Amino acid sequence: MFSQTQKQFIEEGDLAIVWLGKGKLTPIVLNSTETLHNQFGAYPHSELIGKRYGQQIASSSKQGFIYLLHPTPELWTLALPHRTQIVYTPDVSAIVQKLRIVEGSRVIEAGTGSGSMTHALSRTIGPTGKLYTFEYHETRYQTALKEFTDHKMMEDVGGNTVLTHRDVCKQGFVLKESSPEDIHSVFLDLPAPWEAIEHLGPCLRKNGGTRICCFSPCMEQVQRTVQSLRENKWTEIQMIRLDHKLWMARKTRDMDIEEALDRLRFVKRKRLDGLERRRQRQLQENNTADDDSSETQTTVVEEPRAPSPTLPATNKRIREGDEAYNWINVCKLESEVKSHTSYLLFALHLPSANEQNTAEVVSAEKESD
Amino acid sequence: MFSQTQKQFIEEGDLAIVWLGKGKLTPIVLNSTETLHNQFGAYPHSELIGKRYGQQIASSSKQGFIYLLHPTPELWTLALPHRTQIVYTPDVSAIVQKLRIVEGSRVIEAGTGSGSMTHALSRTIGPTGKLYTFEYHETRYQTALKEFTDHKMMEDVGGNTVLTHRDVCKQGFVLKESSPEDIHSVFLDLPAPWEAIEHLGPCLRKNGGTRICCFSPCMEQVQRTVQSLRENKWTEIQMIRLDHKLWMARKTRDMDIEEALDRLRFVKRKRLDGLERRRQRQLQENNTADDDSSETQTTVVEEPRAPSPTLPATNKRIREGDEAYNWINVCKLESEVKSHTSYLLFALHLPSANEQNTAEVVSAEKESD
Amino acid sequence: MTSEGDVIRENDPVFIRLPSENVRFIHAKPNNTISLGKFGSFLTNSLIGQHYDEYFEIYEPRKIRVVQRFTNEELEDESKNNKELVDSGSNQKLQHEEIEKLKGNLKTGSLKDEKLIEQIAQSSTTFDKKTSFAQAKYLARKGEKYFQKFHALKPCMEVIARYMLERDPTKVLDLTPETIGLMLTLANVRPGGRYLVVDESGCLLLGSLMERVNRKCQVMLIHPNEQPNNSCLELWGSSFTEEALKKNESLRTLNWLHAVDPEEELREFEVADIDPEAFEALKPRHKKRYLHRKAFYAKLKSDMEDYAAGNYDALLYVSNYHPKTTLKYLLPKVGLSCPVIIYSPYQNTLVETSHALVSYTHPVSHSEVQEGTEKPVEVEAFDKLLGLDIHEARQLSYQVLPGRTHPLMTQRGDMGYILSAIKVRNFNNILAAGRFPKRSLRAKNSKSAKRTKTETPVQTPVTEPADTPMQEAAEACAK
Amino acid sequence: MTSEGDVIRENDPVFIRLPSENVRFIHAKPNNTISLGKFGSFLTNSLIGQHYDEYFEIYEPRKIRVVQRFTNEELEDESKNNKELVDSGSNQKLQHEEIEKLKGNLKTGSLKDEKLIEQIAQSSTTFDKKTSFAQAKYLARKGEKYFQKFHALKPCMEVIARYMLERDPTKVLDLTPETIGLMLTLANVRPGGRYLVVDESGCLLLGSLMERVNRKCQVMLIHPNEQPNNSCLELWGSSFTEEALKKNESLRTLNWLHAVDPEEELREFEVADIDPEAFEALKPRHKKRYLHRKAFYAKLKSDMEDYAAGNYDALLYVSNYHPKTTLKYLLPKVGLSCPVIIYSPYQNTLVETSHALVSYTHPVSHSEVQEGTEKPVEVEAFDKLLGLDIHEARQLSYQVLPGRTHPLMTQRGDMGYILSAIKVRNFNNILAAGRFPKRSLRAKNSKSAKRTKTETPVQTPVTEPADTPMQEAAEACAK
Repeated sequence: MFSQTQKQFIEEGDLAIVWLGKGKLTPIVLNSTETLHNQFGAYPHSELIGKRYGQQIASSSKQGFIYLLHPTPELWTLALPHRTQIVYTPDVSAIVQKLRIVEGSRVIEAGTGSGSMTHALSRTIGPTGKLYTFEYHETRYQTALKEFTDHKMMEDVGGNTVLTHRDVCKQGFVLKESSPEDIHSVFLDLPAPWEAIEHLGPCLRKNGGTRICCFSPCMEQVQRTVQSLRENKWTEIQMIRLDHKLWMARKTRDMDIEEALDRLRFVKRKRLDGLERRRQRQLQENNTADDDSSETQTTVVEEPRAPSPTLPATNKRIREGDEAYNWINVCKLESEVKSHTSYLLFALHLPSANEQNTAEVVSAEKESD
Repeated sequence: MFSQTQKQFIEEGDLAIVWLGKGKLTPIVLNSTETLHNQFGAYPHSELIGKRYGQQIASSSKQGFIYLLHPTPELWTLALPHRTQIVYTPDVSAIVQKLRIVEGSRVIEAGTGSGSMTHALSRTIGPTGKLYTFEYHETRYQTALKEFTDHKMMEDVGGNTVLTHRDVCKQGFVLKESSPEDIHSVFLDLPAPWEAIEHLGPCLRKNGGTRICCFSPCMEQVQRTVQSLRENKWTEIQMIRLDHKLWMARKTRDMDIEEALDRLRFVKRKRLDGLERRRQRQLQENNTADDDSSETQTTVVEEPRAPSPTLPATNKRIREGDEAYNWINVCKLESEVKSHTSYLLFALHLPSANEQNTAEVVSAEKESD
Repeated sequence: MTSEGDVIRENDPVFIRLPSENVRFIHAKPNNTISLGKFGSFLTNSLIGQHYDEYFEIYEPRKIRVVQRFTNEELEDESKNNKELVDSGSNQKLQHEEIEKLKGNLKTGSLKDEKLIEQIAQSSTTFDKKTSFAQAKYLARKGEKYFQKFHALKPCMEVIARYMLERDPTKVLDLTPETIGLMLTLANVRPGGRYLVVDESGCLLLGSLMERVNRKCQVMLIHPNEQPNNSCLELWGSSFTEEALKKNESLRTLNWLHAVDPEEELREFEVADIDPEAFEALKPRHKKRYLHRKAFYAKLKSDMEDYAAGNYDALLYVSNYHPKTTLKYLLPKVGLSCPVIIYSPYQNTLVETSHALVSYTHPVSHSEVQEGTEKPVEVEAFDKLLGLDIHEARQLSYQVLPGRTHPLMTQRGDMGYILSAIKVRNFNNILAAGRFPKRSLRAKNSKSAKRTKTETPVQTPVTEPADTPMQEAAEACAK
Repeated sequence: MTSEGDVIRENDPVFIRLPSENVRFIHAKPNNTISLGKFGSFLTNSLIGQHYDEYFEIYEPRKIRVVQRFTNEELEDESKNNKELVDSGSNQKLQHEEIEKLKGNLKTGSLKDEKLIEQIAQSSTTFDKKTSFAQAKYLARKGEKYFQKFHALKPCMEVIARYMLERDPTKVLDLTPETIGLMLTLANVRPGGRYLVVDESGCLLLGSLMERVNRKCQVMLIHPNEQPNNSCLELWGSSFTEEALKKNESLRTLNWLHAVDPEEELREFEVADIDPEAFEALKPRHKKRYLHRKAFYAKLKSDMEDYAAGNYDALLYVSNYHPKTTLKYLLPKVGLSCPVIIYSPYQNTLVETSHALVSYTHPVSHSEVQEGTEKPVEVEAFDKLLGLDIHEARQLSYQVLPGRTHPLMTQRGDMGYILSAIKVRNFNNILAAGRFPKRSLRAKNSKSAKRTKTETPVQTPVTEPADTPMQEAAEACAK
């Protein structure tokens, strides 16, 4: 199963994530007849095999290096081939948390998309859990099927995942087993989740609650989904949006205004000296013309032209952390912040929702209509 | 005019903002026959008059003190009597910025509400600007009228503000003067701004753009307003939401794990000493019983019971900044963050919008319908 | 847990969410009466056998039944939004005593909830001035005060973390559910994993991890006092206590002294062997003590061996002690290619830690088959951290009432930060082969950054993007 | 400015926003051709006399006319959201050369925009697979590349700040429009005010302030070099240059040396008086130099006197120099009850500054009529800061297309912080009368915080809430 064992050494046939640089990740399946190339050099797979996961590996030319990392759903998310917009780690984390997906959970996902969420779900529920994932797009389904099989996630290769090619909005959910009603959590990443919600009935748990998350970029999708959830007797409707920021530790110069004062004094002295020199020259000129000056005043010592080393020019480019200066540890945001992915709409379906003999519905909306 | 002059000394009849504590502000109009009371004491106005704005003033009992501050729209917003939900300073700032309200601007506001925005607008446009503010609620209108007159904001007491009792959604806007079309900016803080937008036509500028801001707490209001703005040929439609956080500088202990190690060693030594003492006692008992012990082993020195001063108990409450410890300067959010006030919807109306002989409308929405 | 169904059994833990949004923690002990103050009281027996997460109402004194919905969680505070309302203290004409009397009637079952609210509504002078929506909200808000209904929540990370944050945020170092969730995700927590955990949040993080893997994992917890502070664990129920987790072999604990100075520690607890005859000759209580001390020593030794073996799948760190002072002990125990996840309530702490970790190097012995040779040889190597990021994660909640969608007006200000990194191993000979020395030289000569770009690309050997000046600084340190 | 109407006049500054969202700065110099690269070119004469902020299209070579709407500002990047699309480089069947040819036709006027787009759309293999909405967006996005349309923005704080941020965020210290806006608001900036300004953002803040008050104010700008860096001012047009603002008497400038050491500075520029006869005897160029130096001295003296008088209505501070090192010079110049507004790109800088300012005290001479006496007497007083807050202000932008409302997917990460406070004056005798000494004593005895609450309330003399431990620390420092 994907990321199930922590191998120490890289072997033929392994899937690994290649770290080429910060944010530059690519997946690799080790095949000793192949060679990985990047701008810093070539890496024959045969030289990668036998190395440790996480160790620095030089290119043949020794001009560059890479790391091969254990595949985790989080690294996979950064490295995977995008087939659709993907679910990023902060969203994955919030969804798993609020759907209460744990070891052994039985989960529905639709659609599969690029499989970023599928990997995280499969990892979390472990060997005793079960993940039913649905993809209606033929090409994407085929690609996912190959990928999940390679990653040993599919049930038939010892995994916990069942991938089905099906349009759940039109055809509903079919779970290949005897107890279809026993689903703990549902994750819908569909353009029209409301079309799928009404089909969920047969999958919902009778001995506990079933939780749902609908992942929609637009507010209007959320509004329509909320309506559908209410109609289908879902409760605890909650909508959140993630505010995830990535900060980088940096250094900034600790500048004292005394530096500026020293520089101003220095510049002023130079200017005054210049004025003095000019005055002296004028006096000399006058002397030459009028012959009435004293020689003693012309012995001005020339100021050296180069700026003093203790008074750097203000525009000089200073290397961050240069030990000649004082620095303050600070923090900066990445220059482009992912400010929105999707709204996350959650709800809970309780066993009592379909019973007739419970007390009447008490809700504020009912009264406000 | 409100906040127009920076008086140094407090005079009879002045409006001032009393600072009672952080976030505890209250307005006061100085009247030498009155006395201000709070939990820390009494402050006869007669003792306040003649003092400087911003100086610390002790209560009669010397048990407490206050500051009287110059009224500014920002302090007023913190001190004002709420008649409705108010517009807070971060929103005020964004609205003034994006409506491009500057000295001399001519501005419409509806409704007046608690007047928080009115004060900021009146301050910014200055004596040469003009602010038309509309309030349909009779009681609120009367209260605002008195307040704005007291604050010398109304036109008839030398100010720049015209307050009208009128329901602009039903009756439209009427500006008491000859050039009604010359409005730079419009601020609508109404439950149904779309009802007012269609009445704005006669007020819009012909020699430049008119900007609008609609201030609505709910997304559905925004959606409906956007539709109305499009229908009424507004362009540059932009929606923002403010994320304003207030941080407090704090200190937290800089704790080194060596402290924990020292404490653990100390506790262990005590326990081992205790074991040793017990063993000795047992030996003594045995001695008493069996009479075969040596006396020398019983001279165990008792460990003092009080913990060493260099090893504080982990639960001891330490005062923030206590010089006996190392501290790190950090930052904390206020415990309750105002995470939402309203959505701010902006748009621009251009002189060309009402002309027939400009080129055809090119818009993506038109094509997508 | 999950496969057993979500039925409340005898002595199970239950979080009771009251109409006021306050949450109380109880155990479903049989034949007990639970008093919810003004919201009434009920017998635990009527709760046992019900499903978790259902809504209940007290319909007769001490009796409860399931009701279908109770949507107070979606209601906003009307006073903040109802522009029509002119606030005044005198709006409520109904006297306090009358309300108390009505509530009394409610408790004895002689009055239905809705009737009470109707009476209260009629006595409010401003009620008729409100829009129908505001009226509905008014009713619902009053309901919060008078309805005898509650929600029986199942213990889980989100419920427990919120509960602790409300009660004592300092005790859990301001840990929010979203932050815990992101830590577990970034740490690649999965069933069967082996984790090194430092958790001074009363084991809120540890409990969350155990919930996530359903206790199918091996955790080594390092704690700063003689015993770990595990006060949150019991909130998950009896199978999550420290004792139960240890029995289940999913938890080991060592204090910092054990971790830092294992040999001396072990020596002090060593017990000399006694031969079987001598043992038999001991008094029963001495026998027992001997066996106890032997077992204690064996367990401590085993725990220390587990820690010494290191190679944990991740480090998760929540502590009052500055990471700068502890990571030198912990990082060598983390496996290569494994995540290091450090939490702090303060960004500043993680900025300092991040700067310290950029230049972290730990020499290790590493043997490798070199090109052209057959036998593995020792090479100079040192472990480092890759990809240092500081995460800030907040979940913003929205109200999604029909026609009234907006973010909640206020949210709690607790907010922490997470530093994440991956442990890797570098080699001096690779550094030497790269352009490192050249760059160093260039940095000293203060050549411009632009010039660098036209030269042949050669990769830089550390964690940050090659063209940030900081990288160069870090390289200088690393050297 | 505003009352003149928003007409573009000869030589006025104009920001041209292109369909690509890029913004260019031009002057409407008569008889000039402005080339917008692939978006075509036009004659300035056809722009002069038009209204600012209108949308224009190049309908014939070098000719422009007003069009009513051009909504590219509301369009999102389709590739991020269109789930139907399987990305592949080969979607565009139309060859690059054909597109260039079509664009050529467009420039010569032989093809209308919409036709071109239709042709491009027909040649895309994925186009028909898209929803009608996606199609509309596709057209609009292609339009960004091929439409010869632009938007003629009027210079204003928001446009200029965005323009600078795109070009060189470091130069303007990451100042965003929302941060500048909040600084101006918190500083109570209003027409007629007198402000002390430190602005090392190329005068982006100063220009914004001048725009806000339409130059009706008096600003004293303190700068760290011989001359202020004023590179942003010209972006507002000719009436906002340093020279124009000085002429208008809304701006004075002093460098830091002038501010810190005025007497010595003034002495060095002093010019000895020459009596009228001697003056008449001078050569013309010496006469001119004498008069120039006299005027320079008089202006410097007047500026220094303005600064010495202090009592500014607010301090606005944007600087590379740490506020901890400069505020000791600046704060005495701020009027009582006036705002102090300090910006930094880094929260850490303001946290340090805030901690330093909590214990800031500046002894002043203060005379007051004491109870029971008639004559004013000198009392011991010191100026302090009240209500230190650190603000973080961000505007989150939304897409509001019908049916497609959501926050923008990405936003720029520039973000700074603002420290705000109010200057006040405290007295030692009031401190003595309060419970200050008692509290100090208690703190030393380490009594619990709870106990404090039961005692008679006595107010604490500093800026933070009375019951935070920090306050006590601050008091200890202040003492």
